[in-house]
Amino acid sequence: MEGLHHDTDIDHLAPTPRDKLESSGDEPSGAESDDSINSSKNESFASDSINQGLSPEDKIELYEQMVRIRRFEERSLRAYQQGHIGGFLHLYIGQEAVAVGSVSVLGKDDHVITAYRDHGHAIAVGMNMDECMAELYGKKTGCSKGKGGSMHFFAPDKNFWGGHGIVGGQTPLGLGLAYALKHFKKKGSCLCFMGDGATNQGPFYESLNLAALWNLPVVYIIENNGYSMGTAEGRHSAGEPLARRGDAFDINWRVSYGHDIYEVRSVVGEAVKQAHQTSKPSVLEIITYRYRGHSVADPDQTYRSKEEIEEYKKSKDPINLFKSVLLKEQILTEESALEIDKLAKEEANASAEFASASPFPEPDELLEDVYWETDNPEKRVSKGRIFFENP
Amino acid sequence: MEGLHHDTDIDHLAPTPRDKLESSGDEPSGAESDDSINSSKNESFASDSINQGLSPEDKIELYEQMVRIRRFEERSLRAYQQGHIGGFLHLYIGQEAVAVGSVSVLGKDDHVITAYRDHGHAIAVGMNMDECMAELYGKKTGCSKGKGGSMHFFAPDKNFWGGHGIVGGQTPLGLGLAYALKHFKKKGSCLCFMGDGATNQGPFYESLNLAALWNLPVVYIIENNGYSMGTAEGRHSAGEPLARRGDAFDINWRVSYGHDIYEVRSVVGEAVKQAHQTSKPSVLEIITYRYRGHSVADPDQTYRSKEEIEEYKKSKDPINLFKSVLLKEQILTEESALEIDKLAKEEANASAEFASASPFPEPDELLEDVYWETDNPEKRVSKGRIFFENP
Amino acid sequence: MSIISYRDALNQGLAEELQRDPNVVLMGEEVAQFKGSYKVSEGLLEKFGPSRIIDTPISEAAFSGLAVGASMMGMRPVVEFMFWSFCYVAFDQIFNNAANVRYMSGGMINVPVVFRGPANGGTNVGATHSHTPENFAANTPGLKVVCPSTPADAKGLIKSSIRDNDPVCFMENTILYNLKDEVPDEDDFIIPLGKAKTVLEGKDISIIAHGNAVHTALMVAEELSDKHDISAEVVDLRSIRPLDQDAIIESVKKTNRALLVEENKPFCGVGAQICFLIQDQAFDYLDAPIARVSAVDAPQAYSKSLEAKQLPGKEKVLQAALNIL
Amino acid sequence: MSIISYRDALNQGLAEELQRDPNVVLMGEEVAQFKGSYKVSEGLLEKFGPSRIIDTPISEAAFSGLAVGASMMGMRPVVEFMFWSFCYVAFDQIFNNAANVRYMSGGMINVPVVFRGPANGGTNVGATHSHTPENFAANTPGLKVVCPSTPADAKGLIKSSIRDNDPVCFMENTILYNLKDEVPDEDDFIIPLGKAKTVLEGKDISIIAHGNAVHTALMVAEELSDKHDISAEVVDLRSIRPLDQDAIIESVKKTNRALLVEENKPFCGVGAQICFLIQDQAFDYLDAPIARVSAVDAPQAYSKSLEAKQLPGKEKVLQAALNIL
Ligand SMILES: Cc1ncc(C[n+]2csc(CCOP(=O)(O)OP(=O)(O)O)c2C)c(N)n1
Ligand SMILES: Cc1ncc(C[n+]2csc(CCOP(=O)(O)OP(=O)(O)O)c2C)c(N)n1
Ligand SMILES: [Mg+2]
Ligand SMILES: [Mg+2]
Repeated sequence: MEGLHHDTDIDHLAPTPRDKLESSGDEPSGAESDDSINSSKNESFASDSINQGLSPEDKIELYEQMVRIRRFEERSLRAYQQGHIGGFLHLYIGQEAVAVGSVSVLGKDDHVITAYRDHGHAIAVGMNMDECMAELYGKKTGCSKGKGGSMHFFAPDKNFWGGHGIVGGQTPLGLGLAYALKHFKKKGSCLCFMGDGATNQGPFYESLNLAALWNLPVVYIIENNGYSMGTAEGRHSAGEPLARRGDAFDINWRVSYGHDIYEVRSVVGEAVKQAHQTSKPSVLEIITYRYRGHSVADPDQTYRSKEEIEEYKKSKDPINLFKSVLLKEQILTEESALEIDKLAKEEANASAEFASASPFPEPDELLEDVYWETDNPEKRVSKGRIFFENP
Repeated sequence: MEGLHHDTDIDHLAPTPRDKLESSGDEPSGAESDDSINSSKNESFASDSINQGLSPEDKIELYEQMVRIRRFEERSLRAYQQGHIGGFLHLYIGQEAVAVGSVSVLGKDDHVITAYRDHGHAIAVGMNMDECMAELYGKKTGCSKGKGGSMHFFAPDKNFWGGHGIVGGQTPLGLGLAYALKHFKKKGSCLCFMGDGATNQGPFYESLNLAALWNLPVVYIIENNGYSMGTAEGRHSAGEPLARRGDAFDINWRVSYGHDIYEVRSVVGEAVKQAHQTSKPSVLEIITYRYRGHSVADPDQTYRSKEEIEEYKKSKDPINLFKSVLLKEQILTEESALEIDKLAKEEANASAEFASASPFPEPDELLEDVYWETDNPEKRVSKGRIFFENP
Repeated sequence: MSIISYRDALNQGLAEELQRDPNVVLMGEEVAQFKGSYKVSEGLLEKFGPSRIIDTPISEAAFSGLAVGASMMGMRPVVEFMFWSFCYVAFDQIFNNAANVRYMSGGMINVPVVFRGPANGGTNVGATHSHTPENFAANTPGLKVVCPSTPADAKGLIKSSIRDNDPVCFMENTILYNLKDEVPDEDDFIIPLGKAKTVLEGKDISIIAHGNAVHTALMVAEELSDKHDISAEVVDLRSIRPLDQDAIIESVKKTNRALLVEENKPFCGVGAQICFLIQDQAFDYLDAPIARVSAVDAPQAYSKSLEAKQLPGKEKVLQAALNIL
Repeated sequence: MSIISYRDALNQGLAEELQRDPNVVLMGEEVAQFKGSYKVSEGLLEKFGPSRIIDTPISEAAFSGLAVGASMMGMRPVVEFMFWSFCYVAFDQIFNNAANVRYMSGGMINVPVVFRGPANGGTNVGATHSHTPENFAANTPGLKVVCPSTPADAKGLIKSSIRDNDPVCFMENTILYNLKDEVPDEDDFIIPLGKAKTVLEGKDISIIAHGNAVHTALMVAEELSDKHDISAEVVDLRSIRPLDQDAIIESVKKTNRALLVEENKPFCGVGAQICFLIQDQAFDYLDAPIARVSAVDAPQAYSKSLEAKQLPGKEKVLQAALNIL
């Protein structure tokens, strides 16, 4: 496929002094000479201390999280098809190891922000399916009270700052979260997720320069799923790999695969460690794939083949891969895997029922949540009229 | 000086396969091991075919152009101090070899666009002092009828497309000029000049990506004078050199000095040749220096020392340097140099008189030049009211 | 006359102008291979090839500015924004460069560029994707602004816009893309900018609207007539700048009452401007205050239940009309 | 009371808030070492150090967005635009992110950020540097907009803006920076947003203005009184959103005539909105059409001779007043 990065051999992108993350010390390199899946590769990341430290329960939880995300989204797709959900629905199916792996290495002062394809990150940070599904249904019980929708999930209490609809628009915001962490003297970081297409928005570069110039602990994670809507990477971006775009700013960058959750944890873990230790930014490009159309309405057959999708599913599905790892590690059995799946489906179904049973917001709620001051009338200091057309 | 690039040794930036312009063939490299001026270096560029081809008259004309620009600007400065010129006045003094050298290698289908520090480019492309000075005075006889001012000179008949006040705002426009050249099947290029500070505007990167992706014959010339207003390069930009920011897009880039007009001609000539032959873009960083404050009102003593300025003037003044080259080449004599200077001063004085004697535009001209249609009422097709507050 | 959709009408208008003038190109995200997010450019790539129908990366600032630069040299680029909301990341290129280059060059340079795409709420895509910047554009001297409400207008006005020597902001509506109506078959059917259309004649009240609000106005007029025996005149502005002030003022002078309906936000929206003009030019003719219904003054909400109430609906507009009758 | 300049009043207001709250920072191009292009931040770097007063590269989109992100986490950044015109390259960060994040998060997130800098024509800097986007900002629910016209207001309002939990667009005027006037010395002098000020009481006509136009209005009022025996009331809006509608309406109900003066461009400018409100709320009190004088409807010109006529001058405003008297 023209421009599809998956045909790219990332071997020649093996860390050089500059693209090697500083704190990586003696970690093994993430780049291998071919992109076929084999257990030895998995084991090389499996043996990283960050993964070695995982208990069986931790591993099961990682697996569960990925399964839950997938079942949640499949359920949301059905709800969309049934007309319960409007507007856009951008599914994350196929990319689950990226969000789950990344979030799993974070501590209490690490924060997350992403684009509109945000369900995976939301569930990974611990948002529950009910509030997410209700948001998709536009219900009052949704995480954003039905005001944000699919593209705009938020959970500041879980260090999750959205969910942003404008491509690349979150890249300066993520920088600001990192800035505030530094201001508040926290040993934290901000993971700012974005797509491959988003690398062509100017504010991203302005942000890279500021991140490097001011030494801000932001980790830009380019989830490169090969396509910006219907445009393959080679048709939207000059120069490879995309992570190299951090190079001119002297930002450490790295390309790695996103189908192996151990690899994601290793790579993101290193970048987060670097952010904690030196406050330095990094750019990680994680090669992944989305199985569904750009959004539910998008007929993806026009720009890629069924075979391409099937091929990826067969050889690199992050859930299947991790399942076989865990089977091999004898942490999971076929039965317990089935049970996890069943529970996830039930949870997703229940969330749809919850959403369905929840009330819609009332029209007069339109004017709530616009201004802090009007939401807190007893604390209002300003005078005067503030709204000029009421419901 | 913290961050001032002139302390940077550009040796390590010697062309590698990627930053070597493709069409450069057997041209000598522009990078030398130290940045002191010596005739042998000058001679290395002097011997480039592009400079070898210059007749004595050509060389005198290059010299004249630089002198004319400087005298024009010095005269404009006096006019500003006398209150004849308002708003901003950004002087190009010290950078003359960049505009003159660059423009001198252009052919009939090569175009130029720049930022607000545009007097040098304007005179280099052949605009006359009268229309330029009158524009500064805000007169009807100015190149933009007094509407554009110092920052917004235009001469489309001379392939000069402005003069743009928003930092970096011209970078997509220059791309568009190159795009049109390609569309019209011209073997041409667009030189898009910008400052070092302008490299931190996002649209520049979006433009680089498009230029590379679509193979557009645009040459971005970063006139790196070391400062963005009062901010030295090291305080505004992470990573060196700035031209490297084209690297991730696989754009050929190069750093060179701007005090030697032969070097400017060589380097820009190569980039233009490449644009003509392969339609490929390039990024050239040309190290230069401005002697005056950012604009006339700016007290430059707060961010750099008098010594720094004097040092540059003494060792790298582009006019003095070229003068000594031409004296040595026996093309110029002290007397003919004096004569050139005298004529330039007279021309500048005459332009100030012209400007002074010219009428101001009338208030009702405010509504001219807003829409093509209202300027051409006999050809107007649209109906309805178009202006909502008259003078 | 043929009955075609607003989408197809735009498609025809674009195709005809691409055919007529080799300097017209269409560029934007997904306009070529994907046929446009809303399929407005279906078939154009096949017909005109990849040098005329151009897929862009997500770089609105760069490709908008590129189009302005190319137009300065004599091309006539048509830029599609997937949503007009995305003009916010290209604002400087449109509102400075496209708008001001002619002026700042003392009239030496023309900028015949068209920026087009949908600008509307009502489709549950939330605040970031539902902006209606026709007031911002019309506030900006140097720009022209067009908001077609029917298939015929879409076709006639896009053709005029492409031929126009000034920069035109052409704002469509995703809700209207499927609307079918009669479109003249003539070979060179165009509608001039700045000409409003009285879509319904009446004598008791003038309802003035643009874009999708015109359809709401018509429903209200029908109900006013059916249930209240009131004859409403409906004026579709079609073009915001230039503006057919005469049509507005004549209508109000006849009916003595004006109701402005818009899906723009209220504060400094298009309705505010029309209100100023009416009271300025027809003060003595007004038998009641000028009424206005705009979008509810909050960021556009996602939830269907909310958004249904956020844009001026029939009931609300009807009530506003009855209030001044 | 001390007599200080508008510039120094801003400087004091900023310094006091920086002192009061360690989470306030000031960032922008040249604000630290250079003390601000217009020297508004003189002395602040020395006092608060480089972690509170921060020089930025020319990256308005990134540092505006950074400020929004930091404010989401509880900081209170003040962003200086060297000119408000440069908000055009950061438009999305202000008009989407700052404005919408609270709404889209269902009220979970506050965005206590202040964007400030000059927004005015009249200084011969041409079209690209003379934008007055108060109408754009006030059109955008989620944002607040303040335009102080005097030193006391500058100080009292900047302090309120910094303490405000919502995003505030604070628009100054380079022509006013040197204006000196009395400023209260009290330790905690603040002026609430949304409170207009009747700067001159009168009974025959209400002249409503904001920013520098207030001073023009006062000159006109003086001349009306001196030469025409007309008593004009002058209302300074101070804050555009929230808007002190009551003050406007009360004044017009008293004088029965309204003249709106603004340096905003006319089409969908602030005056248009005020006009709508007046005729909506005080229709029966109006003895004449509401008059308006805005900036001439062309990109801002460079030449002094032109620009002098581009902004509402005393003669033109006087004439507009006499026309409706
Ligand atoms: C500024 C802007 N332009 C265009 C869009 C429309 N749009 C939404 S997603 C998208 C593609 C983004 O692709 P990518 O960044 O690769 O992320 P992915 O969808 O693959 O996760 C486009 C063009 C937008 N939301 N914002
Ligand atoms: C978008 C934008 N931000 C800020 C400014 C104000 N400004 C004008 S020139 C300048 C410095 C530019 O420096 P550089 O690009 O190095 O060019 P130089 O002045 O050195 O020629 C700044 C900050 C502007 N004109 N546009
Ligand atoms: Mg993608
Ligand atoms: Mg510079």
